[in-house]
Amino acid sequence: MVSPIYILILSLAIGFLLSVIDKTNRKFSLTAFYGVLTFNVLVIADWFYRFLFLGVPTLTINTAGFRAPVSINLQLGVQESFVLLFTNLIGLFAAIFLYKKFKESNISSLTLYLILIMGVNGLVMTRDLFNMYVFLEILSISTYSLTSFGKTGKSLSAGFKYMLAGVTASTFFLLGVVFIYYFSGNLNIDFIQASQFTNYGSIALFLLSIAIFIELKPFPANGWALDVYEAVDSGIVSVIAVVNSAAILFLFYKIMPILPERFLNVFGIAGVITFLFSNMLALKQKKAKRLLGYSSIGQVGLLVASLVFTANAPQHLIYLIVGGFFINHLISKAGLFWLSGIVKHENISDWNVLRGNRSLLILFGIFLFALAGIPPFAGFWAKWELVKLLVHSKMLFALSAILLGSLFEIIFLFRWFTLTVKSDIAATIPRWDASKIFSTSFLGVIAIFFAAMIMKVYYGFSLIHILPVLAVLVIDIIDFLPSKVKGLLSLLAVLAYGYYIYPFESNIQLFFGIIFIVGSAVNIISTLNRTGKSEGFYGFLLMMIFSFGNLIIATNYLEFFLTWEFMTISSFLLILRGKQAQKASLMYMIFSTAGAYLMMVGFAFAPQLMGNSPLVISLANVQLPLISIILLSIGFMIKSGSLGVHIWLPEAHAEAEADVSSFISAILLKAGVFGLLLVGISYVKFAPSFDIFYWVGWIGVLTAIVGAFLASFQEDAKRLLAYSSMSQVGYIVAAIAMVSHLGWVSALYLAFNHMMFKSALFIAVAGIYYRTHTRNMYEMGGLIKKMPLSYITVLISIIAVSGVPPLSGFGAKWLIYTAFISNGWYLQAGVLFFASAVSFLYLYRIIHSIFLGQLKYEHQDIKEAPVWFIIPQYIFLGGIMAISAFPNLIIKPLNKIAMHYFGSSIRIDGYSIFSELGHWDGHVVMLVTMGAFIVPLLILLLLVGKTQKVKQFNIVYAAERPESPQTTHVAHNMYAHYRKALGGWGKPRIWNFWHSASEWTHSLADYFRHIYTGNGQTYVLHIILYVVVIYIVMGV
Amino acid sequence: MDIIIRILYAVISILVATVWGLTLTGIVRKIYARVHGRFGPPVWQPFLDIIQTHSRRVAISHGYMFFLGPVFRFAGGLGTYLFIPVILGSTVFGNFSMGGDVLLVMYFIFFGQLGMALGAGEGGHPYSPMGIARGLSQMSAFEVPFSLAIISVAIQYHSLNITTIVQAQQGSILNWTLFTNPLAVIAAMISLLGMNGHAPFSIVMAPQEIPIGPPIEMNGSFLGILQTNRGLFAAAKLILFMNLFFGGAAHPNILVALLIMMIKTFFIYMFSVFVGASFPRFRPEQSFRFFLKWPTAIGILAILYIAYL
Amino acid sequence: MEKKDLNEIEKEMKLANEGLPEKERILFSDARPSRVEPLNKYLEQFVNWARARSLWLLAFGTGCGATELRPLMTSRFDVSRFGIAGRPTPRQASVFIIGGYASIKTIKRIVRSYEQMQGPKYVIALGSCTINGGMYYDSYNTINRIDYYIPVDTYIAGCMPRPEALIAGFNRLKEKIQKGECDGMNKYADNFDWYKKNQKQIIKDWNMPDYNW
Amino acid sequence: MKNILKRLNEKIDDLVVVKQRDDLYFIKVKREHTDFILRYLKLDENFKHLDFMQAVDYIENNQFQLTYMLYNYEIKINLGINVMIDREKAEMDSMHRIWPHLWQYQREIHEMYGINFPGSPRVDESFVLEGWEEMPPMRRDFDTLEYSKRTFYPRPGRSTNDPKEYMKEKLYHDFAKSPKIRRDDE
Repeated sequence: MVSPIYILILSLAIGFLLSVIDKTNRKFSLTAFYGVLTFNVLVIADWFYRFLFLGVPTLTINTAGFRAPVSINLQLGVQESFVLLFTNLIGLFAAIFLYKKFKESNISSLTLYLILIMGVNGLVMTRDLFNMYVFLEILSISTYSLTSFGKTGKSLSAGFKYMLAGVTASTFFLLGVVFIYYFSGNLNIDFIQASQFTNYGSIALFLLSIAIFIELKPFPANGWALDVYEAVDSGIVSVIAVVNSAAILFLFYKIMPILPERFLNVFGIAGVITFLFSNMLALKQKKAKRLLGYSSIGQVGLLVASLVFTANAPQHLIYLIVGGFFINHLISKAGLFWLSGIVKHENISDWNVLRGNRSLLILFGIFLFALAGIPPFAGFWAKWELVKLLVHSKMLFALSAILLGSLFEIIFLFRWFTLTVKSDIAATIPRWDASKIFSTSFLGVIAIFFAAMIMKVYYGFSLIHILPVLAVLVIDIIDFLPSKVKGLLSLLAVLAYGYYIYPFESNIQLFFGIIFIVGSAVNIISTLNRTGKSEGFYGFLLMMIFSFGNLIIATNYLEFFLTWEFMTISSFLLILRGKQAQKASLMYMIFSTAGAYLMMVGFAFAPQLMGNSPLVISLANVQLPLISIILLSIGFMIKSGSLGVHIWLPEAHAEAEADVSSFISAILLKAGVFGLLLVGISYVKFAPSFDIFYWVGWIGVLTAIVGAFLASFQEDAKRLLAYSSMSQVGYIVAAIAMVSHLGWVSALYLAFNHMMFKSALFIAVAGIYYRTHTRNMYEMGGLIKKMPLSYITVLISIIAVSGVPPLSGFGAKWLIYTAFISNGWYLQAGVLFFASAVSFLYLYRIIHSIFLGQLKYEHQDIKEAPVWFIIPQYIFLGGIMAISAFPNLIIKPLNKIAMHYFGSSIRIDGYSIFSELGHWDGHVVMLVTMGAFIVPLLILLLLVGKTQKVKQFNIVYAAERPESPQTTHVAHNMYAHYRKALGGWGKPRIWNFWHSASEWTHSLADYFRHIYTGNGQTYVLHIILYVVVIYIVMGV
Repeated sequence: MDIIIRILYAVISILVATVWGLTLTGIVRKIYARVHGRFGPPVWQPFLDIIQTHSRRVAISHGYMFFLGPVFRFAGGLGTYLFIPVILGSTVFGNFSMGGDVLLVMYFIFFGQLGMALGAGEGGHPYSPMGIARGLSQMSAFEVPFSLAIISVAIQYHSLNITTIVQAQQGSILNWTLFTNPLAVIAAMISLLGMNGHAPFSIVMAPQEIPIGPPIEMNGSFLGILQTNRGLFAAAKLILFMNLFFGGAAHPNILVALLIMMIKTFFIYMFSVFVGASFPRFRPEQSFRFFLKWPTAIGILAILYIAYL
Repeated sequence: MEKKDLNEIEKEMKLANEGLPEKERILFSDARPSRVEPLNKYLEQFVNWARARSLWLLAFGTGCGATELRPLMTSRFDVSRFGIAGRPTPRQASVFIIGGYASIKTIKRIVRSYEQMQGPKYVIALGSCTINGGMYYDSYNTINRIDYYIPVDTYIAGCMPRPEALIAGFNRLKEKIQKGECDGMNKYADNFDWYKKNQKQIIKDWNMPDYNW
Repeated sequence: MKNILKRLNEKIDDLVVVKQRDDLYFIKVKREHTDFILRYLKLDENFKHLDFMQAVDYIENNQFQLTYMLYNYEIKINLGINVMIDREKAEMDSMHRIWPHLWQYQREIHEMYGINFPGSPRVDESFVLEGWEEMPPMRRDFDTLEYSKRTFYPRPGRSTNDPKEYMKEKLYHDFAKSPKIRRDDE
């Protein structure tokens, strides 16, 4: 039990002694230096442990033997020790990080460093305003000096700018202190009350608080800080960005109680503005350290805002939100700055050198995900709770600004991430430095530790909800195994998982369980074709599949949302594995995140759930408010690729690896459908006065038609299928939006059917891609002779898609049109008819361009797709055939599911199904079709006489014989005439919209960036003006 | 036993329809010739052509799908026909209409088209996919007014069941959909022009530009099957239109009912024949645009008129 | 022993397709045309009756005589009343009208198109040029006798023969078909090597398979 | 036109001009001047259009005559440029750089007369005669009748009449006496 005062004393003493010690040997001085830092950490850790677990009361240290307010006193409580523990830890590890530099540099830098640490400790503990000023000055002076540690021209000028800004701020601070003393006669914050300040007096508080706030680098008066971040050595800058900021932030926290509320609100809003704009400006940034600088400033702004906004919240929430953001910022920012020191490349696209070192890459991922607020890291939970809090206190503008800022953050962080993982390595690979890697990895461990603590201790999640993350860890451990073994293990794991969650409480869960788990299990078979190790693949795959499963058993909003985020991140990582997937995956991530934020707000608006049953059941008795329905619907529709927000979909499908696409299309899109159905379940009983689902229905219908047209104009087989999925999911969305018995039966029927045929199609295309190495359909052709099995798959599947009887697709069409017409959605039904007629265009295109027509020279010796692709295809085909011949197999259970919510509108009599409008007997249709097929076949066989089999070029021609298979195969731009007929309707308007939205945002960011001139005087002017503006806004 | 009788009935029904369909084609050729100022081939020429094509000694086959293509096409024609009740209340000509309603018939039309498109595609001749691409595109366009008309009729009679729809039109000639819901009938009749592929919508076969289009490689018996199907399929389509819009064929005496059927289908067919004989051909994109403009607007009006007025 | 013979026969039945480059040979069928016997007597008579009444012309104008086919189709002479109709693809046509002089370049196309027609198939040679070269008998690129290259069923002399003469020719062809005398397809298959020899003698750049199926 | 010819005369020596009609002139130039003259006429004298190119076999002089027929849209005059080249060493410079479509004519002439045009694109590909192996057929020393007899299996029994005599004898021996048929437009 060492008194924390020794931290100050020892740091100061050793700091000054260092130059003497150094005279003997650098080794001694280094030992002393690190000794002190370690000592600090140990002392604080000891205190923190005592406060937290032993319940030791807050420690107050009076100096000079007097009690406060006469003397200056220091205070060390839970909060102080928490902040100090981490600042000191970062300080220590930053020092370790800088070990090499410290070994060689001038001894004064070690001294300065110790003094800086001392300043931080003092600043956090002291309760006296003037003492604060002193520590602030100590901190600032040591920082100015350390800033020029690198001794480059840039860092010197940055240090000078810092000094200018710091001096300006401290002038205000000192003035504030003087005035406060004048009004309250006291300098100890524990003895100052806001009530002591009259109208005039509040100017004293204003000067004090604005000085601290300026030190927190609010937008736009923060140009000096950015230059510092960019110019200074990465070890030092991590201390400045993290340790200094933490101390000053705590300073702000300390004086918060004496500030009037209107001050706080303005500061909170200024914090939000800082967060929003810093992240926006970062969009255009290419230099890693400057980008991190923008991000730190933004994060500090968010911290200030959350400090202010959580003021009235329960204690544990404050700890979670502020503490979560704090830890998140501390760890990820320090980690990333250190990584920038390891990487030694300025430009973010050169960070791909990290791919040379797997553990560093993982660390990079951890820090980046943590910073982006991706679960399970602390930032996610803080954001979730903050959103809830803001929604409850109706601060919607602040909320939307924070979410928009977070979205910008996601964009630049993930652009960085995808560039790192995907771009071509051009830069030189640096030497990996052990001391630096040690420090950085330590932070990674802390991040994971906190994530685990929050999940397990704070929320008490059961193992099943952590399972997705565990899967990644486990597979990561056994990643040395060949991929076939891992694939089989994954298959077993999925089956076991399915068995574990099997006894569902409702049939609808069972239904989606079959789609998610059984569908995934069959799809996994196709991944068994992988050779080599496929490092990391199965981990994320399992994470995604377990997330699907967890979605259906989630019992509250948080579980659902957490799982949703797991699903998003894992699918993002899977898509990213594709060869050219950088842009595609980034787009996917941006849209998914935007959707997730909307959902987050939507859930926050939703009323609390009672009981412990799955959402599908409990939501039936909950009235969701209109805003919540709208936000949730949009969120889920983004995931299912509805019109307007669909542009991520084709890219992601096309660029993902061949065997991943089938998961995305067949199963991932159904998650969106499932979500929409959840909203629908509440909608059944509590439809809002404004019929929002009517419009959702229109969107679904338009998605169907636009998707079908877009699919018809694709050259790339996977893009074609992707747009086809979009179109089909459009049908499903529209059918769900009907909120009627038949509508839901048809939606579920279609969802099931789509899962089967789209899996089969994507796997078939994967097999073809495996053999031909191309996705362009016009480069194939005539493969029916070489790949008959794949051909049969595609044939059966496209018949099932198109809705031609007797296969299962017709059932979907029949149900859906009957539902639409009996529901009174006539025009929508007309549009759907159009969509289904247009779907023939792309279906014929894919089968003709790939399998029919002319076989190319290079494919003359091609073989059938590997057996691992064939097996799952035929399992799905079996499913399609079964429900085609015996539609009762599926219609009956679906009827029962839908009857939970509505009265049944169909009558099933034997194999016949009667609706109020018409009837359909799948069995008779099947038999008649068989008869109608066999009889002409027999006639033909009887009459045909001698049949001569000929080859591909034996086609009729007179003048010139076919030149080459390439020129004879009609496949490229097959529907040019239709495009011509569509005229202006054929333009990619939605793509253009998002493209220009992105362009505008970036241009705006670029425009705002110009306020940072790089001139110190301008920066000071900014500060002064900022103070004036804040002064006016506050109306002091 | 029941099944055998049913099959027997189906065979009779199919034979009647096929013969009638082929005769209609013969009549149409004759009329075309007369419009041109020629004598024209005899009415039974289609039958001779079918015998001739079937009597070719060698048939060229490009592969299994090519072989099955005409079979698919004919099966599509047969199926379409078999799910339409030809004569109200008749067991012989009731066909297998318990299999489904008008939606089934509409989608069964695609069965043959898709199968034929696949078979022709395997032929490997560039003109086949060109013709098919045109055909599918045109189909997607004329399907729009047609489906709107069907929806309108479904709203009107609150049924998709063909028998019910025919039943509702009995009694007086004024009960025909033609008079109760004229807008839907106009929309549907215009799309019939596209369905029949006569000028101005003969862009699929277009002998001058893409010689005969999809079936360019079809020969011998394959072609024979296609020709037979053309007769049956024409009959099926006309009977569908007759049932939906022109009161169907109903009479206690089955022969009279058949006669009614023949007269009605003849006049329905003549509509598209006369339009075809007097117009030149559209270009593909003109054709699609046409269908997506006026007939679609009429179809929407038909729905609005029936549903909301 | 016998097995080997069979293999040899099978090999002989294959065409060499030597005119084609090596890599293109897989794209063309190498089957040899073979004789197909008519059906039994009455059935053959019946189908011949139908064949004679449903003559499908190949719409391929090989020479100046093709101009005479236009008036045949239109209202003045209207051959459709005899069941004669044009067909745009050789696969479906049964009558090939050689429209006058045939140059070397054209005979190549004639042979191709003829071979692509499915039997039974008939050839009407129209105009003097097809009989003995007509006024071009001494040209360096007009062949004199079409029947050395493909079997001909009916000749129509004249330069040019009038449409009436053509109709007479069609009637002659019809009679012959009904009598079962038109068996050009089998004649071609039987004398395949002779025809091929003649064809190859004048068609020097033989860049097509030996039989265009 | 006179001015043009005058200007041309200034450019090269011994220009031979033949006036066929008011709008049709021929000039004879030497082979080595051809390129210059054609360029000059096209660029400076506005003979922008090349109608055709043709060859004539003057076997008596042991020469080929090549004719480039130009046209001027402004003064509406055709101008033929005749170039005589040696028959034994039948070769001419390719002019396809002046008018790109000349390559096609040169290809035809190459095939039919065996005149070589070094540098002309695709000049060796067969144009009309696919796979011709004999002497180029338009050379006058090529005996087409002999070739036809040798190659095309002439049908025996062919007889030839002098058309004028034959017609007189067969059809119109009293043509002069026959009543004149009036036509509508007379």
